[in-house]
Amino acid sequence: MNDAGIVEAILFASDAPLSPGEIARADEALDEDRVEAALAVLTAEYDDSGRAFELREVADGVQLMTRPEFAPYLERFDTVPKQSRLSGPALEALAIVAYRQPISRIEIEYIRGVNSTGVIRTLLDRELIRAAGRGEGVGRPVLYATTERFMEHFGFPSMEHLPRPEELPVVLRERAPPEERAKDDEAPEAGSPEVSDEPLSPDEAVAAVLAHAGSEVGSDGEGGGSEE
Amino acid sequence: MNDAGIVEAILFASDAPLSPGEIARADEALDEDRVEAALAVLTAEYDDSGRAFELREVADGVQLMTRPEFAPYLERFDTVPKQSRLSGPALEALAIVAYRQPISRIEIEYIRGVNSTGVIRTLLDRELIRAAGRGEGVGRPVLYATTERFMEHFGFPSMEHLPRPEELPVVLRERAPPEERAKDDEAPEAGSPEVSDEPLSPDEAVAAVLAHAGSEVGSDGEGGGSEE
Amino acid sequence: MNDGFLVVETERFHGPLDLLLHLIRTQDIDIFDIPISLITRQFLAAIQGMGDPGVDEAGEFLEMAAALVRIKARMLLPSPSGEEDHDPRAELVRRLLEYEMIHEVAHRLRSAENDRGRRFGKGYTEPRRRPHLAEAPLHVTWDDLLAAATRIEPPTEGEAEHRVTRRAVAMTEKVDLIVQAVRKVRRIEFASLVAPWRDRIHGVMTLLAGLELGRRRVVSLRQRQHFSPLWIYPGRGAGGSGDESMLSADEPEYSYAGAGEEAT
Repeated sequence: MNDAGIVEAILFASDAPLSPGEIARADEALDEDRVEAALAVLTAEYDDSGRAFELREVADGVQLMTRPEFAPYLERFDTVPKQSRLSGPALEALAIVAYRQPISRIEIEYIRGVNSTGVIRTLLDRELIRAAGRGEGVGRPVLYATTERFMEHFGFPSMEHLPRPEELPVVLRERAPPEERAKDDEAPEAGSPEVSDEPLSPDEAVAAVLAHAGSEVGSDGEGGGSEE
Repeated sequence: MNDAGIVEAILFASDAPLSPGEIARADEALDEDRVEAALAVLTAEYDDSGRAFELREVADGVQLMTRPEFAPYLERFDTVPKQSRLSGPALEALAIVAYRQPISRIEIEYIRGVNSTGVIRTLLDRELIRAAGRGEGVGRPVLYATTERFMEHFGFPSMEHLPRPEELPVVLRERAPPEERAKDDEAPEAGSPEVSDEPLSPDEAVAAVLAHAGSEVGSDGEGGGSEE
Repeated sequence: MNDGFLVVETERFHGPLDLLLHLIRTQDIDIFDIPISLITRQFLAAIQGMGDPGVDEAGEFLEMAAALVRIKARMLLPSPSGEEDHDPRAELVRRLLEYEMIHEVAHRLRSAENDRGRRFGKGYTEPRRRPHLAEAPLHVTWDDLLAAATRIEPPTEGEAEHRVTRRAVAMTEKVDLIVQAVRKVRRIEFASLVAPWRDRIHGVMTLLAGLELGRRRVVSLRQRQHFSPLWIYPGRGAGGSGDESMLSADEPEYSYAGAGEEAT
C-alpha cells in the first residue's frame, strides 16, 4: 500500500481536518515527513488530472474540499430540497407534540420508547414545533409545542379544532402526564378479582383459586385454556 | 466545465448515495444519460490513477467510498465515522421484513418466536424499515417494509441484490420426495438419538408431514406464518 | 433417563426456535421426524439451566415448551376423525424450516454488513448554504400524521425496569397447586387456577404443569372445543399419596419424581 493511498483514504473518510502528525498514526511505517511527501504527491495528482476537489490547509490541518469553481453547481443542486416528506418517526413525534403539548423530550421518548433527539431536531428545523418554555422537575426540561406553521399546514384555525378521533392511542387521548397514567394503569379495576404479584403461600394460593371462581362454575371460557 | 467534474463535485460533497436523476439537478445541461456517461469516465479515472476511493452503486444510486483494502488504516481513526452494526435479533427481524414485506409485527414475532417490539423500534428509528400501510384483520395491523437506508446499510446496489432463497443452503430444497424419505426414516441410523419412547406415527402420518411441509415452505421463501 | 441430557448455553440463543433448531441440528435429528419426547426433555432441561432471564424471555421459552408438550399430548391421543392425516408436528416443522431460512438470510446480511463496514463514505462534507428547511414544500397530510399517531404503541410493561425484579415462577409450585385443588373439588377450571395472578407467566407455568400432570395421568384435562373452558379433573393417580411435591426442582428433565401411579 503506498503512502499517498493511505493518506488519501484517511482524508477522504475523516470528518475533521487532520495534521500530518495525526495522519502518520495510521501506519507504523509512516512519519510526518512521509505524510508531507504524500500530500505533495496528491496535490500534484489532483491538479494534473483536473479533479473537482483539492487539498486545502485549514487551521487544524489538511482537508479535502471541492474546488471553489464548483460552488454554483452545489448551490443549484441544493435548491431543490430532496426531502419534502416527514419520516414515520418524525410524524409520530409530531403527533405526540400535537396532542400532548407542551411536552418534554423525555416524555416524548417515554411514549415512543426510543431516543427522539433526531426527530425533534427535524421538527424544529421544519418549524413545525418550537420550544415553548420549561417544565418542572430535574433539569427543568424544555417543553415543545406546535407552531403557527403547523396549524397553517394542516389547515386548523386553532388548537381547539384539532380532531381527536376514536382510534387515537390512549396515551394521546389522555392529558395526564405519563407518570400518573402509569399509576392509573396499575390500579385494579372495580370488580376485577384481586390480583397479586406477591408470592402466595401454597395454602393461600389454593384458597385464592378455590375462592375465585368456585370450582364448578367456570366462566364462559374467557381466558380459559387460551393462555398458551 | 465538463460533466465529469460537475458530477464528481456533487458526489464528493455528499455523504449519501445519489441517483443519476438527482445528480442531474446540478446543471440544466445535464440529464441522466450524460450523468451515466460521466460516471463511467470517473470510474475509469479512479481505477487508472489508483485513487483510494471508488464509485459504488448503492441503494439505486451511486456513492464515493473508500476501497476495502484501506479499512485497517481507517478503523483506528477517531475522526472516521463508523457504521454501527446491528444486533443479531435486529438482523433476524430485518431479514424477515426484507423477504416478507409488507409484514406485521405479529407475523414477525410468530416467525421469530419472540417478542419483537424493541427490535422493530430500533429498525424504525434507524430508518431501516418503515410503516408501509395497514393489513387486513383485527386491528388492521401496521405493515412494515424496508427502506433505502436498508440498502445503504448493507451496501446493496438494489433490492434485487438480496440473497435469493434458492441460493441458501437450507434443507428446504434438497428434500427427497416423501416416499423415499419415509423409507429412509425407517432405517435407524447408528448413533441417532434414542426415540423409542416416541409412539411412532404411522407411515401415512409421516408422509403427510412431509407433504404438508413441502407445500408450506416453498423454495421461494413464501411460507405461511400468519396462522396466529 | 439421562440419555438426552445436553448442556446448552441458553443465552446464546435468540429465542425458543433458535434453541430448538440448535438441538435438532447439532444432534443430526431428522427435522421431518422430530422425536418430540426427547427434544422436549432437552428443551426443558436447557431452559431450566437459564440463569436469570427476563420474565418475557422466560415466557417465550415456556410458551414453546408448552407447545411441545401439547404436541406430545396430541400424539398420544387418538386423532379425532377427519384429522387422521395431520401430524401434530407439522406446523412446528414448518416454523423451524422457515426460521432456519431466516437465520441463514440474517447470516448473509451480517456478512454484507461486514463488507459494507470496510468501505467508508465521505466523512466531511463542506458546510453549504442549505436551503432553509422550513421553506421546503412539505408533503404531509393530516391523515399521514394520524396514521403515525395510531401506530404509537404505549410503552409496554416489558420495557419497564421494575419487571426485572419479579420472581420466577416454579413449575413445582403450580403442580402442587393443581394437585391440591383437584383434591378438594370435583373439577376446576383452568382460568380459576390462574386468576389470582396477573402475569402471563403464571398462566404458562400452570398450563405446563397441567399438561405434564395430564401426561402423567395425575389429572385429566378436558376441553369441549378450541377456546372453550379447559377443565381439570382429578386423574387416577391423584389423591392417594401424601407426597405433595410431584416434581422436584432439582430434576433436570422434569421427570416425575413423586409417588403415585407412574403412567409411562
